[in-house]
This record gives sequence, structure tokens and C-alpha cells, in this order.
Amino acid sequence: MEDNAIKVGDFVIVQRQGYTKLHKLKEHGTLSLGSFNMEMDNIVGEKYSDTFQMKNYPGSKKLFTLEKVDEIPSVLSINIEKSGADNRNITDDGQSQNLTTEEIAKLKSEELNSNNIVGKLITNSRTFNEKTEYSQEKYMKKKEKKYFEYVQIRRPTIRLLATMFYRQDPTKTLGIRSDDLSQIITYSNVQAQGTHLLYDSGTSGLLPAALLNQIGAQNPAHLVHVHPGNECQKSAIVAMNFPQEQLARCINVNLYSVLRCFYQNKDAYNSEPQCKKIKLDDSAPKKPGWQIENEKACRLLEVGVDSLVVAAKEHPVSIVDQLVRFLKGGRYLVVFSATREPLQDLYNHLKERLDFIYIRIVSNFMRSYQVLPDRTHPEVNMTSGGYVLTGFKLVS
Amino acid sequence: MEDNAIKVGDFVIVQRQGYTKLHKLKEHGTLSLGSFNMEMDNIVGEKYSDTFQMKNYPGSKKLFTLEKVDEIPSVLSINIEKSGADNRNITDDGQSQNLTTEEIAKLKSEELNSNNIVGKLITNSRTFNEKTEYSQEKYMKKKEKKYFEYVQIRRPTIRLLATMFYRQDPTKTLGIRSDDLSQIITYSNVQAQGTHLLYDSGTSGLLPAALLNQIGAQNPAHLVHVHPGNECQKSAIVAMNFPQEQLARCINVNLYSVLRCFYQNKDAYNSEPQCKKIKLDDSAPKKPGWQIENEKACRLLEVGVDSLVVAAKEHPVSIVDQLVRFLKGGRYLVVFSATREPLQDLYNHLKERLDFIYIRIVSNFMRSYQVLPDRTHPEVNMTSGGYVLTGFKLVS
Amino acid sequence: MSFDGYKTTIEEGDTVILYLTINQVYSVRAEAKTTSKKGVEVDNVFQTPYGALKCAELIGKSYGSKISLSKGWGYVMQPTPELWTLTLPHRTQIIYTPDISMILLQLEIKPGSIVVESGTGSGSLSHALIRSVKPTGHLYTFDFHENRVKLADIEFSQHGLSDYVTVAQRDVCDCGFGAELQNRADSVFLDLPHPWQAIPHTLDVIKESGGRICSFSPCIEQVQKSCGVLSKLGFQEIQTMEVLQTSYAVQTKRLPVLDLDFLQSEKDGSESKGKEREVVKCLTAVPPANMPGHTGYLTFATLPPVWARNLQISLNQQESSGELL
Amino acid sequence: MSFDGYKTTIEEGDTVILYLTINQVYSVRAEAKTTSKKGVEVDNVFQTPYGALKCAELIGKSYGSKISLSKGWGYVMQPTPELWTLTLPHRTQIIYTPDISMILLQLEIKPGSIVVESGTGSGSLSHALIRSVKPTGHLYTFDFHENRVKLADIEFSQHGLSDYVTVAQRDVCDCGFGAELQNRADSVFLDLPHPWQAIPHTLDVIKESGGRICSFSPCIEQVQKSCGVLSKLGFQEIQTMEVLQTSYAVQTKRLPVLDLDFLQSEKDGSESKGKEREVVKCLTAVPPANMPGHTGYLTFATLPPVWARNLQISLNQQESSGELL
Repeated sequence: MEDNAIKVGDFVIVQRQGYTKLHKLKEHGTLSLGSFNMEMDNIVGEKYSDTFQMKNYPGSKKLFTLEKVDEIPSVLSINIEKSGADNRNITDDGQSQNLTTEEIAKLKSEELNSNNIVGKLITNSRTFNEKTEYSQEKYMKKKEKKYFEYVQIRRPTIRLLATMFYRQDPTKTLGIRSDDLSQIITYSNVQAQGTHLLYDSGTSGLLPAALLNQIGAQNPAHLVHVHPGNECQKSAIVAMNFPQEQLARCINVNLYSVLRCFYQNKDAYNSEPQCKKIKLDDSAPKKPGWQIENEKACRLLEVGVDSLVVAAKEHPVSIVDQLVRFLKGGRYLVVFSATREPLQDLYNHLKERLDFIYIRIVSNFMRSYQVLPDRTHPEVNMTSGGYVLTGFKLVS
Repeated sequence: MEDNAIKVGDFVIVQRQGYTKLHKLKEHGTLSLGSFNMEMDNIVGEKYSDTFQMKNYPGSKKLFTLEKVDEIPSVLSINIEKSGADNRNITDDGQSQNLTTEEIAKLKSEELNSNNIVGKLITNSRTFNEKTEYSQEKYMKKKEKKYFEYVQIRRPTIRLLATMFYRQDPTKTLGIRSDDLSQIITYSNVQAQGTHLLYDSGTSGLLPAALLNQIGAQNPAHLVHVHPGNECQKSAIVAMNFPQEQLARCINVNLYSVLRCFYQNKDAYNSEPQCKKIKLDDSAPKKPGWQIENEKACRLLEVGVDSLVVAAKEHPVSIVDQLVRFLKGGRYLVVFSATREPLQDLYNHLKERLDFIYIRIVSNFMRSYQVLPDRTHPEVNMTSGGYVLTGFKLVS
Repeated sequence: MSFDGYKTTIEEGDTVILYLTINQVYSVRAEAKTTSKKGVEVDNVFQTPYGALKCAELIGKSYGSKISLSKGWGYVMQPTPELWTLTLPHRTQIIYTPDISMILLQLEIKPGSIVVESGTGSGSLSHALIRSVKPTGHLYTFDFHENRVKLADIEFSQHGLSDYVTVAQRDVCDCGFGAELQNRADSVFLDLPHPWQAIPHTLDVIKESGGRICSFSPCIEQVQKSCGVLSKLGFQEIQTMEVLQTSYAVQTKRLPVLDLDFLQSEKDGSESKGKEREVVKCLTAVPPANMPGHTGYLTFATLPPVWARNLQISLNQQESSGELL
Repeated sequence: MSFDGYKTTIEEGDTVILYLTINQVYSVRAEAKTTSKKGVEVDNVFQTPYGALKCAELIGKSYGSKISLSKGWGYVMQPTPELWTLTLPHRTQIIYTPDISMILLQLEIKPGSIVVESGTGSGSLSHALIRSVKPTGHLYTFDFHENRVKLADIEFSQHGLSDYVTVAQRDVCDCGFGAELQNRADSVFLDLPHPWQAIPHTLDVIKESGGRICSFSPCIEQVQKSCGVLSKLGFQEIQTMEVLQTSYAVQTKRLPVLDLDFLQSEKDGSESKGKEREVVKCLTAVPPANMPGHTGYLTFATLPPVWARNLQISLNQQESSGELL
């Protein structure tokens, strides 16, 4: 069984209502969540999925400490005196609340207690008792959300990270939505063996983390993660708290650098069975880390890879053309793009190459639902996903 | 109140289950509907929305007469002996029906009676009694549909025609689906006055019929219906059984011919107040009908039009450029295309022209639902609609 | 007075649409004076991001022309039902043009139609219904909310549409549509929390020769209940649908093209450093990051003429008897 | 034996995907002999639109290579769960790759996961689950239909997957998932007519540290009931969604460009008659005329660890108490 204790050094997801934030737990660290600042020390040693109450820190308006709770009192235990049959006599003139903004802020800074604040808001509303039960409930939920004083600590997973990044800003993942990600994983046929090649020009590490997660722990499979910049984006990779042996099988290399090494430095990576040589000749100038990674990657590329995944800001044709040389015959190419047109070009290009069959372009309509008694309907907001091209490489 | 009697000369829609067909009623006419041939005489004099039973014609396998009915016996009155709790023990080997195809065909040609045929099919099924009630019902519905012996006579409407044409073949209406049509009508702001200009390269008359329907009867508004061929497509126009005065306000002209007339024959249509002259000078060579229509159209175009709608197989830019000259400032252009790319070109072109604002491209996701107790879900088949560009012309 | 027919020039009292950009569209009244919130008559000045507009100056301008603002310019448009839907004051959730368009088509509304609507809400659909039925048809629109009825009546009057519409306060679920409308309607539109309570009354208001009905509901439970009632009452062609419109932004994207071939031969990459990065242009149309995912379910049905209703009731019983088996 | 890992060469007994065109994809077995419907051993010959294929000839060929047929050619591919979903023999409605993909991601399945599935159906999802959990995880899959269980077991064995999967006949609504699986599962997948009857049993089978659940249902009523039960039992993050995939055909359309300008000046149009009509090419990608409009609703939820369940139950009570008010 996995260890469920929250430890310093862990990346955790802090969830307050529907809002989530990724946080690296340090000793005596604080986290800012919306307008709240929280001291995080109290969660260390507690368990994942535990819930904590935000308690006002004496003398500070915005600083809170966290206290573990085992139950949450219901806001609906507030006694409602009266409800209207419908809203026909309510005229909303924006003046129905007797409390001023300042008075409400004061309540909040005295004690963040949604139950208490919502109760005060209701007592001071001129129209609340005339509203229908349905409207009363809606009002209370909305206010409760705003003053909700509980957070839950979650262990990061690919699902949670994909959803969080996309919600924060779709460009953080090049526009890859969870449905796109899910299909990139299945169509690439990635699994707990073989070598997998990824070109990723900026998904905040989501795509390499997802592939590495599918490759799994304690096996000989590798991911060669190629990126165009000086440093690769790693947020999701580190967030996943992968064990070291698994992390080591994700080899991060620069696109130009690894190709230069592959074509112009064949002797270097072919002759050296990496570890031994270094030990034997300790006095020789130590190779920089990136060079060691390049050579590792080149040795794997030389053998050929079992999948090629590309998610590029750039036009995909020239990138695919280069990297597809390393893809073994009988294996899959999967290319993501936020717009359809570059994939149309790639489609025609692959058709002309003649060594690809089963080339498809797909996109998804993804819809979420609110399922509640007598109030079931699709969510009123929707996003548009991207496009995925898949193709099967023939043996030459 | 409208006359509800079905008359010879009417276009009617014959509906059998979900299947519909447009038919012009002639004396002693027959209609073929799937594998059935029907004598239609018996519906004359009856009322729209009446239902008729297909009765086998003595001595003929495929010919049927129609007999008006006031009630339909239910297929579910068939007595079901037994149902299984679930389908767990049914192995479908395709051999569960004892009746041969020939025997079933014979039943059908003796008397088309879905109740009777479904009863026989059930009696001769080896697995029917082991099926769940749900599967039994599904089976009966399917069979009932196949041997359903009733048709209903409907009066054609734009809604029914649009749905029927699209279901038969979307290319019949250039891909215009009912949602596209509905928005072309609203965004063009067509109403019971003014002059409206339409270019239509082949929607089976649906678009002119829909616009003419919106223009309405007994008013001075006109539709100038421009088409690229020798004859315009009229199916939907004639199907609507419009009164003559309304039909006369739809002026059908060829694109090249009317433009040539407009630019090169100004004297002809400007000088002649049409009707009078013809009466005065009876001996002069009579103008061909198309020339009279061209001149009528040119007189209207000279004044300017209150909407321009384009649905073209061709690239829309050059067509819009020509016709938009007749569009008054302060009025709307609406262009339909089955694909998005030509409208993108048009969008950029209109932006460059500088005399259009509020240029938008839209498309719809349209979804139908099955709503039945415990069996509610979106229809399992879906179609993809087209694209509509709208723009507002500034005064010069 | 600017909603009836096509106009060329702005007259005093017209409602005018002020277009600044595709996301900045407003409605103003071409009147010199207006009443402030405190009930005092003041100059009618509309504040825009590009400066103030004295509304009196609009009078006499051509619809479709450019107007100057102190820090930019805008355009004036004659209001259409579509523009009104975009700019009207919201007193309720409103129905938008994609749904409105489908409602008009499916209810088979045309000049001369008699249409009944409940509730009036903010009058978004009403304006489109009126355009479609006028000059010979009529819209009867009901709302149970007194203030909404009053405000809608004022708007219709200001828009010059009073001849084509009658608006009244009425709880149609409890009281039906009234004796004076008995068998007069070609079609009925319902946007109510409990549409299944009003549906039985539509049998009285729709013509004996039959008609069409539409119920707009956000939740599937409302649809389930309404369809059950429609079926029992002998409606045919009961059909539920959704229309979700996407609006695209046309964009020319510039995609870098990476030159990688040189890496296979070149010993030193430096000579290529100075190279201009190649770029391809890509014309595309992108939907907005967030779009409407749901407005409501549209349930349509036909009430057959009186002579065909009994047959339809028995047919519907068969259809739905699956639940009774 | 060809489903486990990456292979390069076809061996005897392998299931092989035969690809002719994008719409003609089949699965065959690389075996010289097969048993006819009458139980007689006959030569294993597969008839294609491009001629017959003697399946024995496949042995030794490379996966990803071209093979000759008497009237054309085809390609041989190693089966993946996706290709198997396309070509498997349907014993039930099956789940397709867009839904399968989302199920894998949402159930957080990875190598080592213990997954429980009911029903097995035609094994479409099972193959994808197995790929994801192997080599260290395991799939336990149940179906109440005897024959389906038998056939699935044979297929898993033929595909070389028996080490990673256990298939058994079981009515999980009545009997739960069995004592031997008590608190062993990381995630549970349900595709049942009455999922809400099986959901309470998932509390016993999911690990004490919590796990994920998915219920796939075609109808909204199944979803409504399931969500109610999930909420009552203290599941969190209860979320229902749909994934509809569109597959595009890339096409180059040729649109005629009408030359109309000459009509303004030319006295006689005849000289232009001979002109070649100008045409513009337009690269586009079109969806099929008919596409899937619905497969099913996917309802996902998290069962919190035992130490957090009571709190979640009280939270859910608040959430849903709207109905009780």
C-alpha cells in the first residue's frame, strides 16, 4: 500500500470548492489561494484527502492557519423563516442587502465562517424571504462558495493536472484538453516497455508526465523527451512525485542538440558504455549533463522507437519528417495541433511519403453535465478542443 | 380559415412512419413509396392530416389502395406469453426465425397488416419468449415499422420540406440544414416588405420558397431570385402551393442575363412602365417571358434591395462583389457555404472593402433527442451543418 | 419607433444601435432628454469607451453611417430583433438568436400568423415573433410578473410595434390563455418553469385546424415531463433538440518552420544562426476559448386538427406503452 | 499471442490486422487451419474484396509490411486495443476508443493498477485496460452472460493476455464482486443496465485508500439514478460527461470562380464563351455526412479513502439537500 502521509517536499494539490492549485510543500511555507494566505505547516504528517479548515490568524486579515477537521457543519441548517411561491413581486434594484461591503469584509476578517456570514447576509436581506425556495438555495450556495473556509489536500495525478492546467489557461498545455490527452495516449499505443519519442514545444510538462506515467515504474522502458528550448518545461513532471528510477528513464534533450549529436557525434555515443568509462577515467574532464543525456538519447534513437508523439507550436511537417526516421515500422505517429490546418498539410505530406497508412485527423466535442434532482442539464460553458492526427508507419 | 380539403393539383407530403415523400396529386395518379405502389384517388376530398390504410389491391402484389381510417389497432395488443429476466441465455446464431423470407413476402402480399405479420413472426421465433420485455418491445417496434400499413397526408411547409430534402440528400439543398436555413432567414432580416435579392445555385428551390414564405401573401414585397443555369430549381416553390399573387412576386432570373440587362439595356427597363406598353402596342413582337422578368428585376435592383442572401456552389467572393452593389446601406448580407474556407476568404475580402462591419462566421451543433420513459438520450446519429457569414453594409 | 420595417434616417424617439466593435454594441434612444434615476430630466448622453455621445445629435443621421465620438468613431444601425437581443436590458434569462431562429422555423411562423407566447420575459423572442407575423398577424404575450409586463408594454410602444402585439399579466399554468383567444392561435411558445402545467391549456388556444407548439426548458427533467404530457394529449411529431452556435474568429496564424536538415551534415551550426526563421501563414477560423455549452432544450410538437386528434392519441398510447409493459 | 508488447514478425497463432483501406480493416488469425461452422477442419482462407488470403502465408511476414492479394494488396498490422475495437466480433454494443481513452485517463489507470470491470461485453474496453495495467497490474472482468465469459476467456488466451486478466461469470448487482477482491481495486468500471444496483458493492472492492469509478450509460435516467446513489455513498468529484469524436476527410475542393465583370461593358458576351472557367483550389477537412451523435454518458467519481468518507458524506448531503428543502 502506498504511503498516504503528506511530507515536506511533496507536490500537493490544494482544493477549495472547484478551485485547485499546485503547491510544493516546504517547511514553514505559505500558499496564496485567491485572496487568502495560508500557513501550510499543519498539513505535514496528515493524510492525503484530509480536509482542513482555514482559521483566521490572530491580528492578520489575510493570513490563515489550517486545522484538520472531520466534519463540516451544513449551511442549510440555517433556519429559513419564509419562502415565496414565485419571484413575481421581486424587483431587483440592487439595494436589497442592508450590510455594506465594509461590514461584510469585517465579518470575513473576524472569522471566516461561511455558515455565520451567510446567516448574517440572509438576516440583512430585504428580499430573501420573498424568494422561492429554489432561489433561496441558489443564493445560499453562491454565498457559501465565496466564504467557504475548507480546503482539501490532494495527491497530484495526470487527470487532476490536465484539468487544472487547462482551466487555468489552455495555452499552458498548447491547448491540449483532457480528451485530447487521453487519445494521444491510446493512439500512440504507449505501454510499459519499449522506447517512446516525444517532441513537445511547451505543455508545462503535461505530455511527458502523462507518457512517463503510462510507461510506469520498475521497468526498462524509456521516454526521449525532445524540446526546442534551453530548458524543457517540467511542472507536471515534478508534480507527479515520480520515483527516481522512473524519472531517470525520461531523457530530456534539446531538438537541435540531440540531432547534432546523433548525426555528427556517432563515435561518442556508440563507443562509450556510459557509466564504466566515467568511473575508470575520473581525471578526464567530466561531460556536462546535457551531453550525457544526448548520448543516452542517441543510443536509444539508433535502435528505433516504438511511438512518436509531437505537440508543436511550430509547423509540424519538418519536425515530423526529422523524427519519424527514428520510428520503427509497424508503429504509430500521433501529432497534436490546436488548429486543423497544419494537420491538413501534414496529412497531404504523409500521403505523398507513401510509408504511412491509416492516417486520420480527429477532434472531439466534449460536454460536461450538471446532474442534480430536477436540475439536470449540460454545463452552460463549453470549451473547444484541438485536433489529433494519427498514422501507421510501414516497414521499409 | 384555410381550406383543409385535399384537391387534385395540390402538392402533398405523404408520410409513412418517419419516411416522407412529396407528391403532386393528379387524377388517377399513383405514388410509389419504397416497395409500395399506391392509388391516390381516395385521398381527394378528404382532409389534410387524415390517415389512410394501405389495402392490398386484389390480384397485385405491390399495388395498394388507400382507405381513410379513424383509429389504428395497437400492435401491442398481441398477447405475449412469457418474457425472460435478461438476455443471458440467448445466443444469436441468426437462425431463430422459422419463417423463410419467401413465406414472409407471401404474408405481406396477401394482406399488409403489421399486427398480423408481427404476430406470425413472434409465433415463429424460437427466442422471442426468452427475450426481456424491453427486447421484445424493441423487436415488435422494428417489425411493425417494416410492415406499417398507414400513411398520413400532410400539407407541405418550409419546415417539412427542409427536413425532408436534407434527409433524402443534403446536396439537394447545397448542405443547408434546418438550423442553417432558420438563421439565414433571421440574419437577413427579411420581412413582409421591401425587395430581397437571392443568389442560389441549387437548393431545390428551398431557399427562395423559405424567403417568399417569410415575405408573405398580399403585400408589395418582392424576391429577386437569381440563379446560374437556364432554369431555376423550383421543387420547394411549387410544393408550397403559394397563391398566384405571391408567386408572381418571386422573380426568377439568370445571373448573367439579368446583369447584362442591367448594365447594357438600361433604356429598355427604365422607359417602359411594363404592362401599359404591351397593351398599347399589341402588334409589336412580344417579349419573351425571361426578358420581362429581367426587366422587372432590373427596375427593382435599380432602387436597391433590403437584403442579399447568397448560397453558392461557386466561390462566393466574385458573386457577392457583383450583387452587393444592389444592397442598400444599413442592410444585411448573408452567405451560406457548406465549408468554412470560402467564407474565410470572403471575410478577409469584406474587411478590405471597408464598407462592411459586423462580419461574423457561425456554425451550429444541432442535436436531436429521443425522450422516452427511462430511455432518454441524444439520437445516436448526427449530421454536420454548414457555415453562415453575415455582414452589415454601411451607407456610402 | 424604429423596429417597424426598413428605415433610412434616424428620427426623434428611434431606438438606435450603436456599433463600436464586434464586442461593443449598445442601444440608445435618439432623444435630447432622458429621465435620470432620481426622476429629473437631464441631457441624454451615452458614455462609450471612445467618448460621450449626445443622443440628440443622432436625429437626422442615416442608418448605416459613421458617427464621430470624441476619442474615436462608431456606426449607427437600425435595430433588428437580433441586435435587440444583443443589447436589451435583461430582466430575466433571455433566448438568443440561434434558438429564436429555430423556434420561428419550427413554429412555421409567417406574416399573418397568430402566435401566443408565455412568458414574455425580457421580450427577446417577442421582437422576432412580431417581425415575422406583421403586418397582418398578431402576437399575444403573457407573463406572470407584473413589472415585466409593464416594461415590455412600454418597449413595444417605444419601438412602434403596439399594433402587432398584446401583452398582459397572466399565470397561464393556473388560468390558461383566456376565452378571447379560444381556438385562435397558429402556434404557442412556452418558456415556463413548469411547462407541463400549461400544455393542457394549449388545446384550447390552438386553432381547430391544428398548430405547432414549442417549449423551451433548460433542464432535461422539464423536457421529460412535458413530452409525457404532449404524448398523452395527442400531439404528434414530438421532437426535442438543441442548437448550439459557434462564432469563429478568422485569424492568420504565423507558424515557424524549423530547418533541421542542416544538422545532418554541418559541422558547426553557427553559420545558420543568422538565418531568418522561415514562417508559414495559415488562414484559420477559431472558436472562442469559452463558448455557450447549453442554452435550453427546444421541444416541438404538432397539435393535429380536431378531426385527427383521436387517432393520434391512440397512436401515442402505443408508442409510449413500452413503459407500461 | 500478438497483443502483449511490440512485435516485429508474425508468428503462428498471432491475431493479425489486415488493412486494405481506411474503411476495410479486418482481423485474421495466422494459422493454416481453422474450424468451419460445421465443425470440420478446413484451410484458413480469408476472403477480401481484393481476393483470397491464405492465412498460413502470413507467418514470418513483418508487421507493417505490404502483402499481395490476387486482385490487389493490403498491409498487415500488429493488433492494438484500438484496432481490436474496430475489428472484434460484436457480441454486445461495444465501447469505442474515444470513450475508452477518457475512461483510462479518468480512472487513472497505469502499470500496476488493479482494475475491476463489469460487464465484459465483447471485450473492447478490456483489451485497453490490460495494455494499461500490465505487466504488474491485473484486470478482473465479470459478465452475467455465460457465453460472453467463455468467449472472452478464449480471446484473452489467444491474444496472450491471460496472465493479466481474470474473467468470470457473475451478476455483480446481486452478488457484488466477491470476497477475494475485498479492498483490492484501484478503480472500477461499470457498463450495466442498472448501474445504481452495483455501485454500493464498489465500496467493498475499492482500496481503503480510495479509488476511482466510472459508469457508462446510454440513457440519462441511468445517470440520474447513479449520481444520486454515488452522492449518498460519499463519492466525491461526481462528474458526468460525453466525448463525441469527429473524424475528418481531408479534401481539395475545386470551386469555380465566376467572371462577371465583363457584363458591365461588353456588348456581346459571345467572346467570353470560350474562356476556361477559372477555378480555385480549397484545402479543407470535412466531417462525414452522418456521424455518431451519442454513445453514452460517462459518469466518474472518486471514492475517498476511508478516513475521509464520513466528511464527504456530510458534504454531499448539503449539496443535494436542495431537493429536500
